[in-house]
Amino acid sequence: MKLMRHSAIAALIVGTSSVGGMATAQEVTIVLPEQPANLEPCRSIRSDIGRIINMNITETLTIIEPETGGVAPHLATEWEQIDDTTWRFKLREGVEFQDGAPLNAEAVVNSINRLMNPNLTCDSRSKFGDVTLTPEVVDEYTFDIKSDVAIPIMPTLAGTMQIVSPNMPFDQEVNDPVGTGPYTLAEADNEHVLLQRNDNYWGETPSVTEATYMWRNESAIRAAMVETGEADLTPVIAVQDATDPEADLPYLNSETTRMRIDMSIPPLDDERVRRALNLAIDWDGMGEALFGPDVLRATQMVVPGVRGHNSEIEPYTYDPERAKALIDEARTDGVPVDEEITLIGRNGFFPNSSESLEAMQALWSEIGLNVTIEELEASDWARYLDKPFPEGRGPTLFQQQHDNNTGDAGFTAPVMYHSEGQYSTVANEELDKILDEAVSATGDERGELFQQAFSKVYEDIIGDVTMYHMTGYASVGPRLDWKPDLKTNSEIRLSDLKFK
Amino acid sequence: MTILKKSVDGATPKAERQAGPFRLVFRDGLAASAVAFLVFVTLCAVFGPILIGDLATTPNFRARNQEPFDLSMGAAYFLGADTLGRSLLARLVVGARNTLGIAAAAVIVSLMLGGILGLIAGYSRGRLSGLILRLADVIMSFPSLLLALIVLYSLGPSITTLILVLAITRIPIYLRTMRAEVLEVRERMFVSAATALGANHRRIVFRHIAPMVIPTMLTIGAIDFATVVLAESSLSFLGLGIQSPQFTWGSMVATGRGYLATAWWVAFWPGLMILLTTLSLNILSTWWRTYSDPHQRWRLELTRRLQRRIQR
Amino acid sequence: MFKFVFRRSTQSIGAIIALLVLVFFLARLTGDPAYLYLPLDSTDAQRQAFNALHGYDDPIYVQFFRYLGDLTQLDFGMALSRNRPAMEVALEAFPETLKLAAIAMALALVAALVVGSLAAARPGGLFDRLATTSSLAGASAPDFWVAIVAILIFAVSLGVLPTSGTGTALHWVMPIGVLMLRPFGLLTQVVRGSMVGVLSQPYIKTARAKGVGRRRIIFVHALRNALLPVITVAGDLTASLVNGAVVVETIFGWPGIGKLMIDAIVQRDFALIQSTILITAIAIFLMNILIDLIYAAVDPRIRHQQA
Amino acid sequence: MNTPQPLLTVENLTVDFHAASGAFRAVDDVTFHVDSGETLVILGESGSGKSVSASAVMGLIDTPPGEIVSGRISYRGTDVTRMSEDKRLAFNGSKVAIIFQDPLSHLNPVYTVGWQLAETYEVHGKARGAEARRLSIEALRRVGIPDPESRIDWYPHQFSGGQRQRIMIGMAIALGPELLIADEPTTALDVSVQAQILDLLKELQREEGLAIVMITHDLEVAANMADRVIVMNAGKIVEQGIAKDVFADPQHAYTKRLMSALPDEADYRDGKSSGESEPILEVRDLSKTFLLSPGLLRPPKSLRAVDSVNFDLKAGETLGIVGESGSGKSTIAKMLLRLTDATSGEALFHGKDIFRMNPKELMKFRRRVQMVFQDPFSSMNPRMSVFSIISEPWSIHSDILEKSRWRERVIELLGLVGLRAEHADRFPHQFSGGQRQRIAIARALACDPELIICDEAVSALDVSIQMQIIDLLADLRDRLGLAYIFITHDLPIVRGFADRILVMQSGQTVELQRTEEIFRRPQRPYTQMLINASPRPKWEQSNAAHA
Repeated sequence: MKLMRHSAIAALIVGTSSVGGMATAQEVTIVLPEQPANLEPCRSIRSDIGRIINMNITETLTIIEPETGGVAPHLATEWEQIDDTTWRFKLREGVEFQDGAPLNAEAVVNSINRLMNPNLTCDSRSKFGDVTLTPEVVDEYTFDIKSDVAIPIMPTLAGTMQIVSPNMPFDQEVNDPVGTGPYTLAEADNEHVLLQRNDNYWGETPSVTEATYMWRNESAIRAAMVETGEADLTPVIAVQDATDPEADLPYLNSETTRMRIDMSIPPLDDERVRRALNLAIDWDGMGEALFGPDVLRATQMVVPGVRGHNSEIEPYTYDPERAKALIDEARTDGVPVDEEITLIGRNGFFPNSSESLEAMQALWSEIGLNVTIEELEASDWARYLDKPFPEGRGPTLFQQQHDNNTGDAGFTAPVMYHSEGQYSTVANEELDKILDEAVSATGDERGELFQQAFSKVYEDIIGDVTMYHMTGYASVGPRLDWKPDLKTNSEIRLSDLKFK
Repeated sequence: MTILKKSVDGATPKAERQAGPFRLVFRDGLAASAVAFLVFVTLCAVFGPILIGDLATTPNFRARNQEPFDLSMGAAYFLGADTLGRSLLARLVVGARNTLGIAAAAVIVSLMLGGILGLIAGYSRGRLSGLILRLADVIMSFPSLLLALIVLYSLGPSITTLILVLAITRIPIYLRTMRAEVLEVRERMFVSAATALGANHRRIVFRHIAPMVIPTMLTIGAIDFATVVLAESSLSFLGLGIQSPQFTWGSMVATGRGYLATAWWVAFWPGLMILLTTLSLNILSTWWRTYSDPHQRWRLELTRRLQRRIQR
Repeated sequence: MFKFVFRRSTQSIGAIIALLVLVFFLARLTGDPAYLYLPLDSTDAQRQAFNALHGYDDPIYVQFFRYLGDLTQLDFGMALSRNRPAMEVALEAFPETLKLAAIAMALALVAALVVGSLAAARPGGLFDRLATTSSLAGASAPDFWVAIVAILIFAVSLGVLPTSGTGTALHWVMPIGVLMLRPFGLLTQVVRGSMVGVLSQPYIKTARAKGVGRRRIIFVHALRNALLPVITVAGDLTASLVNGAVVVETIFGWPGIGKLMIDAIVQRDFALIQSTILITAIAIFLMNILIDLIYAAVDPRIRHQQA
Repeated sequence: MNTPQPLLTVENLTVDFHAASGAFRAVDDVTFHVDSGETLVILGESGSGKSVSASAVMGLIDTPPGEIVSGRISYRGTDVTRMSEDKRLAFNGSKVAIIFQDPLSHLNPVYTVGWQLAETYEVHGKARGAEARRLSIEALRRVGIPDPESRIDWYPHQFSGGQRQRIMIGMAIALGPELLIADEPTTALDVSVQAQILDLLKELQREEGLAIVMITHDLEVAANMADRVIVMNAGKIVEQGIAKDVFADPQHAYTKRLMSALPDEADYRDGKSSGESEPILEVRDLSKTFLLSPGLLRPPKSLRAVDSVNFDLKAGETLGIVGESGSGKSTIAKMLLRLTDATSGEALFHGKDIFRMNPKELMKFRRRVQMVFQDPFSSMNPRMSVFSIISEPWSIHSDILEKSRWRERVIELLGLVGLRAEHADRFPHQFSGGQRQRIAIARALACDPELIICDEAVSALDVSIQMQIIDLLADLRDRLGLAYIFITHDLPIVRGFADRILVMQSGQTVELQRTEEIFRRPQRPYTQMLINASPRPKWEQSNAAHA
């Protein structure tokens, strides 16, 4: 908290130096879409926090490579599964925290315990579900993580845990994170956050010496700031602002959208109706119009490259005639296809989210369905997200966006399609069996089982209308050489920024 | 008796034939265009949706972000199209109904509620009056956004809830004006006269006071209409306004703002409609203020040339 | 005078308390904060733990009395989303908004007084029509629309102003310009209307009979008399600026209390909502008292009679 | 009158007012002149064009659209209608000055009188700063404002009506003009104050050699001030000449009619003095105390507006209550009508105390007692038709008259007060002041009252109309057996009308006597003053101003 009351002089200098992006050669200005609510490392899976501190101030034991689903060493150099519920990690030696404390097994154990501390509201804990972790020191640089249920993907999960200095308050959330990363927090207020290079960093010295973060809600303003040179980089701009192919770079942002079909309520319990829903949309037209030419059609809720992604699934094509025929067929069989179906949306969910609802409503109406839109405020929308779903809700199609940047379908498929999954409207015994097996499997077998599950969901069960793997656009100023990737949503590594 | 025969004394009734407002308004070019525009917009709001049908909501990806003034897609696309390729012309016409309807309903509701509370506050004075005034203070400092969120959450998204939000936030304006007016009118002699005749409170309030203050309230309502349209659009900007698939000009501007750099027309036309509508209402209320002031009305009644001659 | 301020203050404190109670209960009607604080894939157990940790699982009246108890110790609670005391966050943001609103309002007022007075000098004349139409047009466009267009023109196309943010004097130009538009348009109309009325008052005739020149009549004799309704409207507009510079703050990245409040509302950061509202409410009530005092300063009849 | 060239000449002045329906000729071919040091009175009723012709001299007639169509106004030979703006500013105030009726509204409410006085010196470049202030204090002293050193920093609303008019005069003569135009300068003032102001004007005229153009509708004021008189009617001069001649021997029919409106000397109402019958109204120790709301800077005060007033009234009798402003006379009316509560005392109407009536009794009482207020403009709801106004008592007291007969009865009542049937569907603003007062009387008659309380019922009307209304009231009294309480500040007006007169001052009873007694043998000095305060003609004054 001392941090927030920095000397007026320092603020003044930064205030003026950030004007017009007149940063010297080694300094960069990054403009984000929102102000970070706080800078607590245990909440850094939130993108507003993570984009600033992840891998810059704090680092993780392992690094997930979402393009391949692999896991690479970072603060931990090696790891092994000792038994079903125990993983043993070995730490890199000679690493120090920014406050001088050494990185050792004790520090990591403390860090994990802090993450699991029930007195803290740690967002990052959600990745572990209700599992209890018990870390134990083995020796100076070795520690075990024990859990009450088997976690075959512990190394992946370790990629989400930010390791913090043992000197950070254990029972209190803070805004001055201290980690092992290449940058330290210098200033933070309502207008900006300033990171400075950590000259004692254990790894390679990055070229950026200082990074100033600012935030503007309007995409057009962020784009304008990069265009005028007031900022060097913004990770997110709207598709319509991405007008310069040199500077405005598309990337899969690891988000995937879908309309979840409430399979238990007629007429959505009829497979023909669900198939018709998928066939009635002009996927290419809508995708390009609303999400840009680089958007990728999704057939499953994980992006290509993630372990378990099935690239052999053929997407449904736009065929309104057939869709109409299916609906008519269902109607003759007594399916109540004229029942009012509600599209539950969330306002301001993602760019053009309500336009996509409107487009789909219009297209579904054309095949003879009676569809209405209800756009809800976030917490109202969330009532439909989890089980138990609201009583007396009628047939609904629920707008959902899912982010899996962990490289493993295990964070996606069970929760969405298992009959006991938190978000699942699907109840299929066969599928449950495949998913149960997949969750406890490892290696290639794990991937194959998930692929099987996805194709079953998409082709046979049709539990949802999967839409697109969303594309983000980052705008990069002329000074920088940098490309966004799948992880840009959750972290922007300053050490990746190179000057031209 | 001689006096009774002498009867009607000297002075003739003042200005026997006063030019009515309708004839006068057409002498003033600006006011006349304002009237014409408002009539046109109202007609759009009433008949537009019937004439236009689905054109305003059906996506047409071929016409995505179609530029204006290009007739290759047909006259409906004369003003261009939005991201989903929907005709902006059609959307403006259909949007008029929600825009005007919501604003009108909000103004009427707040006028009624604020008016009645103000009437009570002004007529009763004393403790109740103070209480009502403090209530107005509370409403004034209650952020409309929080109110919007609360109503949106607890009552769900609908036009009714939006009207409610807009109406509640405008209540203090009417309440205070009404109170001030009533305080003044209730001191007038004819109110005392009615009391002395034995009129009860109800009669005095509804027969004597209300008709005197209603014109002022209506003038404020007209100006406030503009404020409400803008407030509605600001709510849309913050995502708390009208929810899709319903739309207003305000929400069209709000969603189109992202395209100002690349497809300006998406946000420009609805913005222009809002501007012209509110401008017309403001011009008319200024005109009406002049008309209803006996000291100023001559400015409307005389030709411009004559006025210039007199004023040198 | 002190008595008057004292009386108004006690009344206002009552109203502020009513406001806080209202906000406290209504804010908690807007759904389970756990859904907004925790990631969507959190488990029910995690949500319950969260609610238990922050006391959101207690009955609402228990929460309320706890809040009241804390208030008596001047503890306004922690802003959960910010990990900081709520009042500290709110007090940090408020001056930013106040500066912006005060400057915008002052400029709008001065400009409106000049333009409105000149327009009233010859109602219906060319200047009047131009001034009325253009000032109203400025007040009739959605402010976010004006703001973005201004940025595209002045910052991107012409490159004469920075897009957004704070720092140099140039950074103030666009936010203030956009914020001014509506007050300027409305106030110009009020000044004009009030001036037209005052200029037909008998004492203006006296001044002319004394041989006072036209300009002096307008700006010295008439203007001060025309001020009362202007002050009323200006007060209401300032209140709405303090409360509602949200749009400008959002677009220009201005770290003010309007933006803070909407963030707090969207995130259901109850302590922060309450603190921001408390501060703006106090500011508005103080301003209302100030306006009454200005009334008395401008018009001696009010000073001598009553408040 | 030793100057060969007149100070001011007005030749063939014609002024039009423009309206949508066309031009209205306010001043029609008026020619007159003013010599140095003389007093010219322009006499006429409202709408006669008398003020407009004087305002034209100062270039002040642009409020609303007045236009000098033709004619010439020259001041010492220069045509002032064609002056440039700069010359006009230098001329106004320094050569010619003007004072108006209602000084409160003609003084700027937000500046001190000292500021306003000093400004006169400053805009003409005569003095500034401390010097201007010193001159302003002198000017105030000159017009008889006590303690001018401290009062110079007062605001207009802090002075009394008479003092305000003194301040206006002080401001007007500040730069030593040669001509003072006085537009109804004493109309809104009490009689005693009126006399003081007129004396002040005469004194200043004597000392400064000022020429005065006095515009008035009041014959007594005119006679008191005039060397010469111009009588105007409907924009035209109908008669002019030496004051004494015009008053003594009017030539024109209109002038004759005006002169006849002066109240006659004799002719007291012989008071049927229904001495034996029971009084219908007995007022005992009636008092009213107002708590003045505390000012921003002052402790609260109380004011005893009515202090233990006693009187009674018999059926068919007329009681005049006479007093100057602030005497509490209107407060009595309000209390008797239960429009405000009495602080103490009782008023028995047929033996029942008005202040302790229950709602039912009160309703009954309100049928028996009606009122006619001073200002006919504001005492009727402008949005109600005459029919609704007159029939309102019947819709309040539903048992008086069945609805089907309303129209018939309204027409009957209109006939009774001298209006026509077709007037029923018009609105108040379409009538003149006198007509409106007739409507108010018709409304009062609608439920056959026993007593009508008239609060300054004729004060706002032109003199000739005043007499018509009083005659109407007297006629109705005789025909319908009404009792009146007639409240007025104008003692002469009730001379031939009231049976008894109650004279009041500062809330207290000065004298209560039969009318004839009051006029013949006033017991108290205050009553005497009221009677004598009426201005005397100039030619009867012992030391008439130099002529």
